[in-house]
Amino acid sequence: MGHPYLPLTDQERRQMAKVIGIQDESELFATIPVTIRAKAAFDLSARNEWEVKRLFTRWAAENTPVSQLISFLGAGAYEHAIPSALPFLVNRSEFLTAYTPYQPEFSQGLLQAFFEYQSLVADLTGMDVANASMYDGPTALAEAVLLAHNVSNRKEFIVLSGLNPEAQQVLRTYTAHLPVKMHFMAPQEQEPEVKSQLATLLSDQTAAVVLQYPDFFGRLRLTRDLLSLIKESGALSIVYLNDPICLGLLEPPGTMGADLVVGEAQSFGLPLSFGGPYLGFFAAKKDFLRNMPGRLVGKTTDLDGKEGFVLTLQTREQHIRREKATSNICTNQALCAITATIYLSLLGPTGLKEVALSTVRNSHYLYSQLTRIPAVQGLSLEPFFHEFVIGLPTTDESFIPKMKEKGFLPGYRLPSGQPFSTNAYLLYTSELRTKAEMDRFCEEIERCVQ
Amino acid sequence: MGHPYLPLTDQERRQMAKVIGIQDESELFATIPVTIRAKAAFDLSARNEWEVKRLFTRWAAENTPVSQLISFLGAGAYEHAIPSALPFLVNRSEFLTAYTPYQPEFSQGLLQAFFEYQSLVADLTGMDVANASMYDGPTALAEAVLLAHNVSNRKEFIVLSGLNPEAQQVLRTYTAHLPVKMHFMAPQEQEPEVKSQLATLLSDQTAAVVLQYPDFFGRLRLTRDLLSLIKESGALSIVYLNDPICLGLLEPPGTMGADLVVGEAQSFGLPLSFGGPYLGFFAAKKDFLRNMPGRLVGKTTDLDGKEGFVLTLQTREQHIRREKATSNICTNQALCAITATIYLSLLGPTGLKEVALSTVRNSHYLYSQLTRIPAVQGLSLEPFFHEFVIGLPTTDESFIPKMKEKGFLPGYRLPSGQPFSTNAYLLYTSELRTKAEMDRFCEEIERCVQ
Amino acid sequence: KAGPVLLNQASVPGRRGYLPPVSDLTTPEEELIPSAFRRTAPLNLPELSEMDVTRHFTQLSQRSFGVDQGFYPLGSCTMKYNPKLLEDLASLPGFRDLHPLQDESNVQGALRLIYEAERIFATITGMDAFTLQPAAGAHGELTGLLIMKAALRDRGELEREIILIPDSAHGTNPASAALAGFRVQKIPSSAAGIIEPEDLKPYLSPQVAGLMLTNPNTLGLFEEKILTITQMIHDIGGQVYYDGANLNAIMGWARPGDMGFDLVHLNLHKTFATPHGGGGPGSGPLGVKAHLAPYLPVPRVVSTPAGFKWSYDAPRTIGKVKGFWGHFAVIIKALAYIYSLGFDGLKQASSDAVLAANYLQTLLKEDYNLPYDRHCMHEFVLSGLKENPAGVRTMDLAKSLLDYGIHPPTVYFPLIVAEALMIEPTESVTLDLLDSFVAVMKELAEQAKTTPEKLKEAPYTTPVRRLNEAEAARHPVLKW
Amino acid sequence: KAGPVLLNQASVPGRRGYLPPVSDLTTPEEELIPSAFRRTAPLNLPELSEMDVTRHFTQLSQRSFGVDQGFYPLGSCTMKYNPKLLEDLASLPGFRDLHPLQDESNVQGALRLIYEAERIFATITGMDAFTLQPAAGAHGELTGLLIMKAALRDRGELEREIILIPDSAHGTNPASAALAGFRVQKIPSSAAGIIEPEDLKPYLSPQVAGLMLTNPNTLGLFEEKILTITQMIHDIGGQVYYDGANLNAIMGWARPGDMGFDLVHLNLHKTFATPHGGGGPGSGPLGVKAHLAPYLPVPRVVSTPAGFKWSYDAPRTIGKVKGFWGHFAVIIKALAYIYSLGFDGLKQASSDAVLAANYLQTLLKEDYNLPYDRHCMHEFVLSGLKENPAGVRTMDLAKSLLDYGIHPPTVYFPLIVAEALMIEPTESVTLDLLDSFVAVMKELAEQAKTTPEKLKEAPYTTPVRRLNEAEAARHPVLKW
Repeated sequence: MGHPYLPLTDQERRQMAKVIGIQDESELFATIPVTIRAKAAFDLSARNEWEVKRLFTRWAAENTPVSQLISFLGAGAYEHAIPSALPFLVNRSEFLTAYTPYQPEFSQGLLQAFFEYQSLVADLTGMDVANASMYDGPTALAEAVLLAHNVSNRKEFIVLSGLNPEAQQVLRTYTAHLPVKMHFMAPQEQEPEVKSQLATLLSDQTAAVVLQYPDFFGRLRLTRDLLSLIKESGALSIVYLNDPICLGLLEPPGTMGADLVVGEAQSFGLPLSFGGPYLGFFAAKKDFLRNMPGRLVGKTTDLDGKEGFVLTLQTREQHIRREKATSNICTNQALCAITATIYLSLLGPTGLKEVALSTVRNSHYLYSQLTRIPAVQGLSLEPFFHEFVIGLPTTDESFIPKMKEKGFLPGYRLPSGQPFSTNAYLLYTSELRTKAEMDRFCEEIERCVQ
Repeated sequence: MGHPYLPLTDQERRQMAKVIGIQDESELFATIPVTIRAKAAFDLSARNEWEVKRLFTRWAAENTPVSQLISFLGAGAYEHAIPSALPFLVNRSEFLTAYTPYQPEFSQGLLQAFFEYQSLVADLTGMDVANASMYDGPTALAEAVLLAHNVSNRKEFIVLSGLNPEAQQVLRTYTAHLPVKMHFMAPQEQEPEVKSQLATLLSDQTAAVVLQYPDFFGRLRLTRDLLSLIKESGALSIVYLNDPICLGLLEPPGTMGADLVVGEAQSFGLPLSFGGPYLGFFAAKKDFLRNMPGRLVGKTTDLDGKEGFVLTLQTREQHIRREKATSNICTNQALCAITATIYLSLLGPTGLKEVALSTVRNSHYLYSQLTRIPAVQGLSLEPFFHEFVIGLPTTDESFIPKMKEKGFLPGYRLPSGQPFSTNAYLLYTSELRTKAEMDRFCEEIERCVQ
Repeated sequence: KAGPVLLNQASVPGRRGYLPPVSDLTTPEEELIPSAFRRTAPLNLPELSEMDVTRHFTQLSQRSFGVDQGFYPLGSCTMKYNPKLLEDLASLPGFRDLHPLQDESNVQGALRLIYEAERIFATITGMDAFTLQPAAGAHGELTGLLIMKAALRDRGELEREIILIPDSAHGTNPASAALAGFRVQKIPSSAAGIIEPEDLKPYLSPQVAGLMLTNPNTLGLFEEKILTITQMIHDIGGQVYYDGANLNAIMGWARPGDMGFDLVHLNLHKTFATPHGGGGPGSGPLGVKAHLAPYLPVPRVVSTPAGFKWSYDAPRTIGKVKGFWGHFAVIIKALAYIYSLGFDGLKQASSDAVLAANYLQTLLKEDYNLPYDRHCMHEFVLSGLKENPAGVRTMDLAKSLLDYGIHPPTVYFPLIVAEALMIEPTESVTLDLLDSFVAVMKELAEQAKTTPEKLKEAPYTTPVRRLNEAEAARHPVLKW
Repeated sequence: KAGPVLLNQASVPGRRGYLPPVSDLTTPEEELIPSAFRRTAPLNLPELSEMDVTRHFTQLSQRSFGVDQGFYPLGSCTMKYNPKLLEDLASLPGFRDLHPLQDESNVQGALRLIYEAERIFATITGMDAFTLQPAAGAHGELTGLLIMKAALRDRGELEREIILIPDSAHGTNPASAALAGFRVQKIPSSAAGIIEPEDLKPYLSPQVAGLMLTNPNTLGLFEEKILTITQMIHDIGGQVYYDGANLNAIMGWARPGDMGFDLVHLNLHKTFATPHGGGGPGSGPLGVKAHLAPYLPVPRVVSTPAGFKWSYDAPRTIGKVKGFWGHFAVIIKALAYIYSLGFDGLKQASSDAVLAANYLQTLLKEDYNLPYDRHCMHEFVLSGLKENPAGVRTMDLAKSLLDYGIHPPTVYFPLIVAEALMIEPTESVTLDLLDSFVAVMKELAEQAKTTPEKLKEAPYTTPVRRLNEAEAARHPVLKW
């Protein structure tokens, strides 16, 4: 068969078989038991490129992307403007179609990009060192907890309320089989002083404390005091970020004293893509360097003394250490890390701050406008960043579909009791939202809740 | 100002001014008379990337592209499937952002691609030589006529009926000031034998005869006989192609004896783009090599005897010969020529034939189905390729908008008397059209004309 | 020529690369964020123009090498050609701009695609149910092992804490097993390079939770006794896990499900042509037989009369292994690849991959040691040079290939072969390409005899020459 | 390393690169096309897989050099950075998939864009009306000259057959004039490098149809006496044509319309950042003052209460100069560029371009002859080395620059400067880039004294070395 993805022709196949000394390719499969072979067939016709395009375009058309709506949906995945230069560069086939840079002489470009990514993440988070990427935020957090577990003799973990529920679930899955006690603090609508609450929980058995910053509900609760308190107890502090765009304005957790800073960097130029691929990042104090999961790129010199980059500290990794590796992670999110590097290079300090400030300005405006509507309950009391919670009197299941008809994605409906009563919604405002859009949204909400 | 497209910073500007020995950049504009300078200001605010995107996306949304319709519109611009690999490759920045390859050592890739393009065009058309591109089909034809004018002592040109009206108009414009007589044969709905008609027109004053193949109405009328007749008269034959896809099935004009073969190669992988940029091609017998307009790439060797490519025969060109150049063409359609080269490389002989055959199969089916409708008049009597003409009883100006509402672009409405009576439509059927689409179209037409 | 300087060195204060859209509100920062939370130190990000960024990353790309640049016979990694169609489909706005938490009514096409991908993966592998959540092959392994662990807990058999793993296995297998809380017991390969039931027997015990196997294995050999092996494990109450890294050898020819495997992961970025991206993102969907399906991560897509829905109704689920639903954009690509080839095409792809490997093996074993001399599947492992008076090492051969514009094979793996060169040409080859590779390999064999010193100092033409990896590890410099 | 073999040499019978969509009908070819018209010889097209094609053209790209690859100070060509936004906009399906003959009701956005582009070009240049039809600068010139010719015919002044063109002009000026049926009279530049009214006077006659001028001219000098010059031409009944190739020097600072020009063409691919594509497509819109507007090509976009329409109502039009409406996709890009910068940005772009040129001129004139030693505009012309004992030629300098990864300036143009090196840095520069260019140029000046032979054999590091152009022209090999 002549297929564009199968370069060999029948003539070439025959020539090759002759050199191998076989009559027919199927001889090469002779070691597969006949009974197995018989079952392998299934029904699927080849489609030409146009047919596949038509089919997938039809499926794509069955969705309504946020780009066709005015969206206030965040909750762990964030709409942002993506510069045109970004896909143009990251899709260069030398990046796109390369493997892990196991041959550094052929991969200096990739390696330098990863080195730059590590540097940017470390600088942004205020940490000493960052790895070359993790699968996503939740798995990065789970690996951070595993690291804390490995370096500590202690068995208890405290997870502050307000951790992204996706991250909570992954953390539970990753630790279910371990001899540890995970204490997930119960979220409450009106939380008492976090610090005093934590103080009562901390003990000399606490291995680490996990805190999200800003938390899942957008609240800013991470303070130097809190981190000092954790440090004093001998526990490690693990700070989780849903959206590192905030670091354009906020004090980096590292500067405040965090031991490990991990999170989700989808915001750095990655499209929403219905949830993936995204980009987990993992930054640490240098004490934990040799316990870190994932790949690390280091600077070195070549035979001629020329500067270059290599994968380094590979003795932590599975292909050398096998069952003694610090993690099983192998393939990571390399291209997503390059994407983030390009995004941050294009944005620069001013751009990143502008994006962060715009989201905060928008969210505070929208919160103030929404909470002016008598029927809307403002549930975000603490200082918040670019997400906030409101309560709506409607219990109508069709609220979100109805708002979609009007062109809006009204936010994420919080599961009841997490920690808010029914019909609490988490709203996010990206830098793309205009005042006019928000005003129209408020009018629509007002109409809707009357 | 810090703008992404203006890399210099104010600090750098100041440093540079200091080196130059000026206080302020405006000193550099001192030679411009003050009275002029005052008038140059106008009102236009900068927009950021997102704002520009939003604006242009809105304008784009005011159009209905053929990709959202079932289109039978051709008439000189043709919808075809464009392989995904094509834009991926042609948009590589080494091609996209390069200039004309004046420094061949830095441009071997471009030059090889142009050499391959020339070879493909020459092979496809059956000619000895092709240049590296022209602006589009109509201007290529005009330049072919100018070539014939330059090499001949004769002053008369005959243009057979059925030439693309765009090409006719450009030809008129390009020759209006020349001391030549252009005889445009009047198109007639039921033409008598073309050959005898032409025979009476040919004289020893005829410099060249222009014929389109297949002609604008889709008809196949070019024969060896016709070309022999022209040759016998001492005139040159210039064959114009609207859509060289047809060469996947048809005998090349060069093989039949044409002297110059020119045309429009938009079909070779270029998007419709509302009319441009497209790709003019220009192929000739080798006798006319040194009279050809446009760039030519030739093979040669370097200092070390290694094979390489260069722009050659530049003494024909304007930058050397100035007012004595064979043409004034300078910038051409280089990237479009690379596009066509990639398209033909991907399609190959089998693919090109499949596309050509599919269009012909579709057109003949649709013609037969449409002409079964009593109210529809079939006006394509001669053998036709992938375009044909039908007459509709409707004189309703809203026919096309109405059909668009139903999701169809019903073809090109021929200006009355060109040569058909009012309400004649030229229809094209691309390889994308399915039997089901055509059947639905027939039903709709039937409903519409009742 | 020197490479581009680091981003921070290229930075010039005041330069802008992108002007983002900004809020039309102007509330002062201080009113929005209490000072305790506000950043004190300036942001240390590079300041560059769009042109600077474009040239920087274009230059970095020019110092990188992918499948589009040339031959990449990297054993165990299946570096096949990545069709460009796949990129176009993944970037359709109707997929690309979809938020994972949008209401189900907004995302029916996406849910349909996931549903269809699960179905087709199950069909290809002969499994009963699939999850697309795992982000990569190793992540699929972890997911599978956590499912095994959960099933053991349910059955009250947590004393089963041993996972049997052949000595030829990928390093991720033992690492994943350890991460899931198992102990690893290594199983020796036979002299024929495969697992012999007799050799396995001594390791069977009530503590065994299961066996992880790659088939064909990393020597490129099909485990012929696979039916006996899986039966033996089942007989002692264990599960058998299929590491799908080598599935490219047998698509359409054999299915892990029919071999008796209970769990299978796929590497979409290997078998199904999604680009590797310099090391990711991958995608490692996991398939299981019906008895383990209740443990799959949530949510699952279910088809209901009212359309596709997310279902969290799975009381025995291990939970989530990743945020949201997996690498959706990668799954789009893999599914498009499968549809493009169809059954016949997939089978032909495997057949071509195996043919190409055997062709190379036949011609290269003249000059290189072939420890397991029989027909291979999609890859084979050489063990250094036959004639090697000067002790040229596999690393020297690998580095020498760079000067010919060829990406070297996998080296020093599997661990059981000395001086291993693991060669996997895939089906993305032409006869010319294979012949030119053979010619280069023969030339290197010749040079090993005549000018071995030259090989030991290679490469010569790359942007940098051999790099001091020891120094990098001893004094890690991991940021600017 | 050798480049890729030619496509036809790589071809293998039976290989496919793309399976096109095909008709679901199966009528035999013979029933559709009479045998007299059917192709007799097989199609001589290459047979390649998608991978083959991808690698071939990727390799060709790797042997090419564009603005994204590095510094490109090619005088007279304005090789500025091409923002990537522009590509995205031109490929929006609502523009890209629009047929030129669609009903006006279907294409209101496209017509609006054309209308707006004409308006903004007119504003920037100070002209009254624009056509977007010309495909490139030279085509704009031809269009303008045909308009001048048509106007002369209307006025019964066809005896005006002379076009005055300075000796420093671009080659397209005389070529276009000849093509439009004019005779060319060359005007000498003064010692100061510009046109002196006194020098122009002798050429003024009733046969003069007009004057073509680039301002700033190709020496990079602003024609200071421009108001006098245009007045002189108008006084004798002539028209003045502005060659817009050098507009990048004066955007926002001066407008050709205010200088007295009657016709202006723009090179969108120079001034407005649309990519050059290896030599095209360009776009050369032509603007005219009101008195010539009736001659512009048809159709024109007009704004009516019922929306935008095509109008052919122009009895004095010269007709069409090109199929359809111009290079629409290029126009989209240019307009987006203009909107992105706004007035202030355009003015700053010109200012930066001029500043960069003067900076280089100041530093390079230490080692190179600068025949016109005064502030330049956006470019300047050097005349070989100051100290040049071994007779190093400009071509040697150009070829030597290649080894430093820098695209050479334009050489041997304008013709009035011996050993000309025409340098145009554009605004797309950083100070670092300029300084490194100066350093290289100084190094070459030094080498010209110490190791001139080295320069004469350059380049050394490019895929091929100096090519035998004479041989190529003597025995043309133009196809495989």
